[in-house]
Amino acid sequence: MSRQTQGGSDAREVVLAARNVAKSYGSVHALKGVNFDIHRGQVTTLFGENGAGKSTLMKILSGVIQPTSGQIVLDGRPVVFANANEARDRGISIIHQELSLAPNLSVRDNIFMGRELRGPMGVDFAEEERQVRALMEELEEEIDPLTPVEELRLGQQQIVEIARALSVDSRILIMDEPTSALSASEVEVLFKVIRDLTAKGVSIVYISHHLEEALTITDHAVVLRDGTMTAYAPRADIDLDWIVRNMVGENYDLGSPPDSDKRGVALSIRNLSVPDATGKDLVRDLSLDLRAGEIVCIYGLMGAGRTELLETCAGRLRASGGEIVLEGQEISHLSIAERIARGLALVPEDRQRDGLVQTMSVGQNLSLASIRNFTRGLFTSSRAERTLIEDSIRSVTVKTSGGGAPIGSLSGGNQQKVVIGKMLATRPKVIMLDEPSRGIDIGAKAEVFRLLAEGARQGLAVLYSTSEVSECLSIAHRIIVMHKGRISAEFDSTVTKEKIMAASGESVAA
Amino acid sequence: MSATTTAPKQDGFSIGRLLLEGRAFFALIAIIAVFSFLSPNYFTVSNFLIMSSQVAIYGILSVGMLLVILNGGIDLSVGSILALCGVCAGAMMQGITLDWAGVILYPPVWAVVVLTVAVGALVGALNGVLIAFFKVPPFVATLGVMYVARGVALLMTNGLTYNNLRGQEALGNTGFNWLGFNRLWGIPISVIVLAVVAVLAGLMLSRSAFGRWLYASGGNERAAELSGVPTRLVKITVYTVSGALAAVAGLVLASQLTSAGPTAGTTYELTAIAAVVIGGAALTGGRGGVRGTMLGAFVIGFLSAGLVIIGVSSYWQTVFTGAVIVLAVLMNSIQYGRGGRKS
Amino acid sequence: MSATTTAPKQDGFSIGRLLLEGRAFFALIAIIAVFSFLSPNYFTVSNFLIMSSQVAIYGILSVGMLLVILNGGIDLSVGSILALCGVCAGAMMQGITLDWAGVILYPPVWAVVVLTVAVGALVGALNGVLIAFFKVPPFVATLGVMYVARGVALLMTNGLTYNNLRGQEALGNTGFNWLGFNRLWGIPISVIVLAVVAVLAGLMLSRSAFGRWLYASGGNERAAELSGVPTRLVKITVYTVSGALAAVAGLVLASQLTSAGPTAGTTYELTAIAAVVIGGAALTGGRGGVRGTMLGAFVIGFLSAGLVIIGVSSYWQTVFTGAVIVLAVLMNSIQYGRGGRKS
Amino acid sequence: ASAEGLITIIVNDPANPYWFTEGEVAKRTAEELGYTANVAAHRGDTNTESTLVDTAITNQSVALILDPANADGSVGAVQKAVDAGIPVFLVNAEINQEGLAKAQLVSNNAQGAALGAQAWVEAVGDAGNYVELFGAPSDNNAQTRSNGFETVLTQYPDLVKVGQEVANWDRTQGYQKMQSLLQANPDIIGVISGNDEMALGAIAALKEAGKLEQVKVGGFDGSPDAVAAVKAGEMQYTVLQPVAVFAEEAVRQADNFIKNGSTGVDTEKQLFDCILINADNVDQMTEPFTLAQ
Ligand SMILES: Nc1ncnc2c1ncn2[C@@H]1O[C@H](COP(=O)(O)OP(=O)(O)OP(=O)(O)O)[C@@H](O)[C@H]1O
Ligand SMILES: Nc1ncnc2c1ncn2[C@@H]1O[C@H](COP(=O)(O)OP(=O)(O)OP(=O)(O)O)[C@@H](O)[C@H]1O
Ligand SMILES: O[C@@H]1[C@H](O)[C@H](O)CO[C@H]1O
Ligand SMILES: [Mg+2]
Ligand SMILES: [Mg+2]
Repeated sequence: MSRQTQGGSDAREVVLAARNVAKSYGSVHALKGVNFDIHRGQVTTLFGENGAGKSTLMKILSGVIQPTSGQIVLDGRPVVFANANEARDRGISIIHQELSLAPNLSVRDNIFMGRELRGPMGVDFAEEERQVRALMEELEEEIDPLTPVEELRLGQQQIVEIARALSVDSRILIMDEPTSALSASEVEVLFKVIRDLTAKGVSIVYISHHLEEALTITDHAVVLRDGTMTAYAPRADIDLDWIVRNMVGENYDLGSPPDSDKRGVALSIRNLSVPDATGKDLVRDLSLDLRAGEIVCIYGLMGAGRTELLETCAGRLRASGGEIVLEGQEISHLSIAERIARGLALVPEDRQRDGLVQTMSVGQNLSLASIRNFTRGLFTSSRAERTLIEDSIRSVTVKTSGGGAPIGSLSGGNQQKVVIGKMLATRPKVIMLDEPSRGIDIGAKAEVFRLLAEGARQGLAVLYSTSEVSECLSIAHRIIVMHKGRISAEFDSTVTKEKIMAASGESVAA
Repeated sequence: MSATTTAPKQDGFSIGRLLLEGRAFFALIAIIAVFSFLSPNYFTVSNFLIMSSQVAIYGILSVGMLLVILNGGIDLSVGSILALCGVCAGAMMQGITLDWAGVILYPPVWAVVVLTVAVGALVGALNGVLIAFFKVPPFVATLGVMYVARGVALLMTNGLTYNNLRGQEALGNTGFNWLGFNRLWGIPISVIVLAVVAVLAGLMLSRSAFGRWLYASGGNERAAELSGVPTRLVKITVYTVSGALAAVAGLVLASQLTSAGPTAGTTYELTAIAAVVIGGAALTGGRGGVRGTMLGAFVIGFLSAGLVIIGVSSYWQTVFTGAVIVLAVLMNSIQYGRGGRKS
Repeated sequence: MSATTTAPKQDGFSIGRLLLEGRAFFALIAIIAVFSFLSPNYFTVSNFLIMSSQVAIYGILSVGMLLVILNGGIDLSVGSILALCGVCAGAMMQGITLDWAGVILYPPVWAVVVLTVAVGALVGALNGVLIAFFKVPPFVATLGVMYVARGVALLMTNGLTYNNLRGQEALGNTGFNWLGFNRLWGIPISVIVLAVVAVLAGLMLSRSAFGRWLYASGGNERAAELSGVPTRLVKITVYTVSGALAAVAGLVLASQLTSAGPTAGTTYELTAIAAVVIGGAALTGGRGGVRGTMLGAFVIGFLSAGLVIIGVSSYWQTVFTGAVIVLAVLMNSIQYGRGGRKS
Repeated sequence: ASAEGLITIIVNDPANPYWFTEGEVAKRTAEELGYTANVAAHRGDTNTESTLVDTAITNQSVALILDPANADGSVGAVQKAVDAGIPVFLVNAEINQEGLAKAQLVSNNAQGAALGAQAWVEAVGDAGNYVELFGAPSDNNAQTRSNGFETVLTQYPDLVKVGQEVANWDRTQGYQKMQSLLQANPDIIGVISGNDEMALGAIAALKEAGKLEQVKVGGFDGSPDAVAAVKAGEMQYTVLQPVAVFAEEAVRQADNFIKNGSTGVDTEKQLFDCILINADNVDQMTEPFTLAQ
């Protein structure tokens, strides 16, 4: 899968560079004087923890924001970009970390919005559509250019985002976590496209928390830590260890299945089916038992139906058939709140959309699901609440100035810990986590898994989903693979990556 | 969006906190200072009490509006509900004719009050159901109910006004004008009603689980729902409370005027919304507080009363009202809106 | 939220497309059917033309409102701008006295029209600047401007109505009543103005880059901005256009009445919003189209005219208007809102 | 003799020339008599009216000239002023309670309506279909005038009222209601209107429909625009309400009361007869609402 770097490529010419770039948001110093080079026709990978400043640096290089101090040098000459348009006109384009699509518009309109192809009769829709079709072919996706983006699943939306950047024909292409929602085969296609581009002399900057994946494509690696560059090396000199060491200062592993005594069945899913809006089953006749103290991982490709399964158990979606039994009691008719009260908690997939209340503080987010625990009569007890918040912050180790801090001030990983802490505070018997590691750095990931293992040791039943095989082979006692709404295989913790991927219907090519 | 109380902070009154409410507070001080300078009759206890009793109507409506806005909604129907409830109260004071029994019932005043508030709550609940269950956008649902409630009020009275609300000793239904005319410890009852409503709403927002649910579902409804917040119940409740408070405002107004007409309260919804927004709440939901809203209501009330007292033409009053609304919110945006992240 | 045109699809008229516009279309058919059944005078060419010329005022306002709503905003000031512009036109028709030169200028009608539209655009641009640059929420900014514009209109005329808008042959400023009175090919000019405005807006939305920018920034402003869409320009433009169209509506109304008063257009903003929403646009922005909005405007206009024709009391008219607003939108929610994922 | 103190004048909505004149004349008279005067407007809202009365009290007004918003709904506001020791003089509209105000000076609406209806029959003829535009139902004047029209017109059995619409004293509403009424009843020969604004709206609609020849319109108020329309032959007549007269008279009675403790007039309710304005005497209008005798 990996590719040999051409000898002496380091000497290749630098097309775009940051010189002593610093960026502050009030008292937050996101970048503290960074130097960063982009080489012609090569892939430069940027590693770093959540909040290290990766996205900030990329936004500066692509003109989205302006640095507080320092310089950007393009082709050896200092430049100032007033906005993203100016950078784009100079051949720099960016795929943003957060999806930035208009859900109400079609794929075509999203790809060409802001830089319409004009014809004699206004916008030349036909030509735009033709170009989109060509792009989709190149990306090996069957997406119709006229489909509204909101009808696409997350991964396809990310493809659209990539297609938009590719459609610009830029010399420098920045990709900030382009694959967080892509399947392994889609990632493969993307890498092929990247290689074609570099061969044509296009320079790529690539950011990902999937370290192994990123290693396969990189020519140079740069590590950012706390807003400064801590390491730089060409492909030949780096390995996983090197990245992790430079990123977080020590070596992390994702843990191993905890020795917990597995007691009775905590959650039992029997013959569950979940339809989508059109009546098609997304989860089909699925059965699964989860015991107290047990950790089960659900692996699957995008669209396998994991989210539907977990959200149905939590009570957000309605099943069309089957039973959900919590500690011997059927709970299908209960509301979300009642299920939480009985000990079933879900940490949702999209923490911004479903996990956090952005207008509330860290503490209020942490206590939101367990208000009943500190309500005395009509009123809440602020002392009891404070105790609960402080306990939670300590037990899930949220890095924050205190419970009163705005939730937006936390890094992604710490926000994720707040969502987990919120659900743990309800003292659940079963906790379900939908892709708990998405978008968080290796250190945070390790801490999340440590937390789950700790819970299991104390008798908590844990069910989590993931799209990364390496995360299956960490703390889980059992690994379930889902494919098209059904369980296609079940393994114990000694299974190999290849077997898991094969069961998921994923091509393990390359 | 704003720097005001975004959520249940720990309680207690402090000057610092008041200063945080910022612009609304300073606007109020400025208004009082300017008018006191311009007219000797402005800065008197009696005038402040009178002005406050005028503010009471808008203030009571704004508290309900605040709850709705915290929930991310809007309630255009409060002015109409106010009129409808006033008219209902008026009709009950005239006696309810039961044709089949051949009698006329004269409910005592307390029953009239309870029934009227129930009517308001019911209409509010209708808003809530349309919005929470039938997913009609709040603007549309309450716009429709605004027309319907107004039309029903007009139909009930055939466009006329009920004048005789004093009741009769013999019928045991006197006392209706107590709300509008009496004073306790020298303070008009309407002001006391406003204070009670504001304190209860404040406590509810800052101390109760429901208050927390409200802020959470206004801030991010999906996240609130997944955290076990009964978001539909919250929604229906806020519209119901808003309707009930509109009924209370309708009762206070009818009592102050000793008459109830079907065209009362026209465009009051806009004044109530303006008060809430001047008070620092965000129309997107999840941010705002009772103290700010009260300040907003007093800013509007004291401004318009002051303009009348110094004898400014009613046209200029219209201009000033608009300018103050924009300026108060503008000051906020300039202070906090720039630079920071957008929510 | 809706199944209507969400974005610039390829053009062309089709029955299928119309059916997609769903409820507004069926509501219109139902209204026409019911009233034609109830009154022999309803289903006549002349009545349709008259009703259409009444719809023209609201329709022109709704097109501007649609643009604003597509952008995720709201414009409460259109009714006041309509009045202000009518009054400005009236003032110009009376002659502009230049004191320093000691002369009275009588601009020709075309100049009056141009200047009036410019005034409307300017007030609209003020909304836009407040919203785009000073980050005042649209509801608040346009609420403030609504009061200010109304106040200025009252001040300009001292409350009175300009009655003499015909101009004089001798002064070369005749022709103002052409807009309101004449017909081309038997069709009232006001209806033709509406058609032209609607077609232009439709083309702009479906064919031009600006149209796509508008849908994009209404759908996801941040994404649009990152893609190089000049979102502020878009914002200012839609409010400016809305103001200009309010001026056009003001001219048409003044011409129809051959008089211009400062209280014209009160609450028309609500009617315009209702038309847009009945037409399937989402108040959250990014969804809706001109065809739907036109259907919405016709639903409201044909309904209220029908109620007058069959002689229903004006109170029932109010009730029906509200009910139709809610029902039309409700049908939509029931049809599409349930079951599917929430966005 | 010069006097002191503030007279507060509260009118309905100065956007109608009728009320505008009412306020202006009262103010001018008060100032001539040496008072200071404020004109405020309640725009038909009893709550605003009550607020304005509060202000009059706060400002220690020596008298209140009020055009009440609502025959029933304004009683409370008047009571409040009286309780505060301010003499109240009502103009134009009445309240349904006697013994509160020192005086109620209103046009003789019944007489005026009868006058108008007779002129209307002369202009329109005594057979055919007609429609009526009705003012704001909250204003007693609307019903009084309608009754007055009715009393006269029902004497002509061949005159048939085929429609009646509320147009709230407003020109735009008069225009739109008229358009629809015309559709429903294309054969009408006359429109009788409760005031001039609605009549002017109806005239615009008729002109647009090309039916101004066929359909005759009568107004009520004697407002400047209506006077112009009578001059132009578009309106058959209007009934002049002597608003300028009674607005002035109200202030003079207030002045009397302040100085001598009595208005100088025996009755509380004082009716001022209306005058018919038609093509014959329209040229004698000297200023708004004033006819040279
Ligand atoms: N607009 C902003 N206002 C205030 N602080 C900000 C802003 N944008 C970023 N930050 C802060 O700057 C720091 C760097 O953020 P950045 O998004 O660049 O991190 P990152 O390395 O991309 O992290 P991740 O891996 O989670 O994407 C963080 O502490 C973040 O909270
Ligand atoms: N908004 C949507 N509208 C219609 N269908 C959807 C939507 N989101 C997902 N689907 C469909 O539902 C099925 C299951 O998707 P879902 O996202 O739940 O799977 P998953 O296994 O959780 O994958 P992931 O969460 O990684 O995307 C897929 O076929 C997908 O296309
Ligand atoms: O008497 C007046 C006038 O007719 C005016 O035009 C409307 O209001 C009535 O009270
Ligand atoms: Mg980032
Ligand atoms: Mg998923």
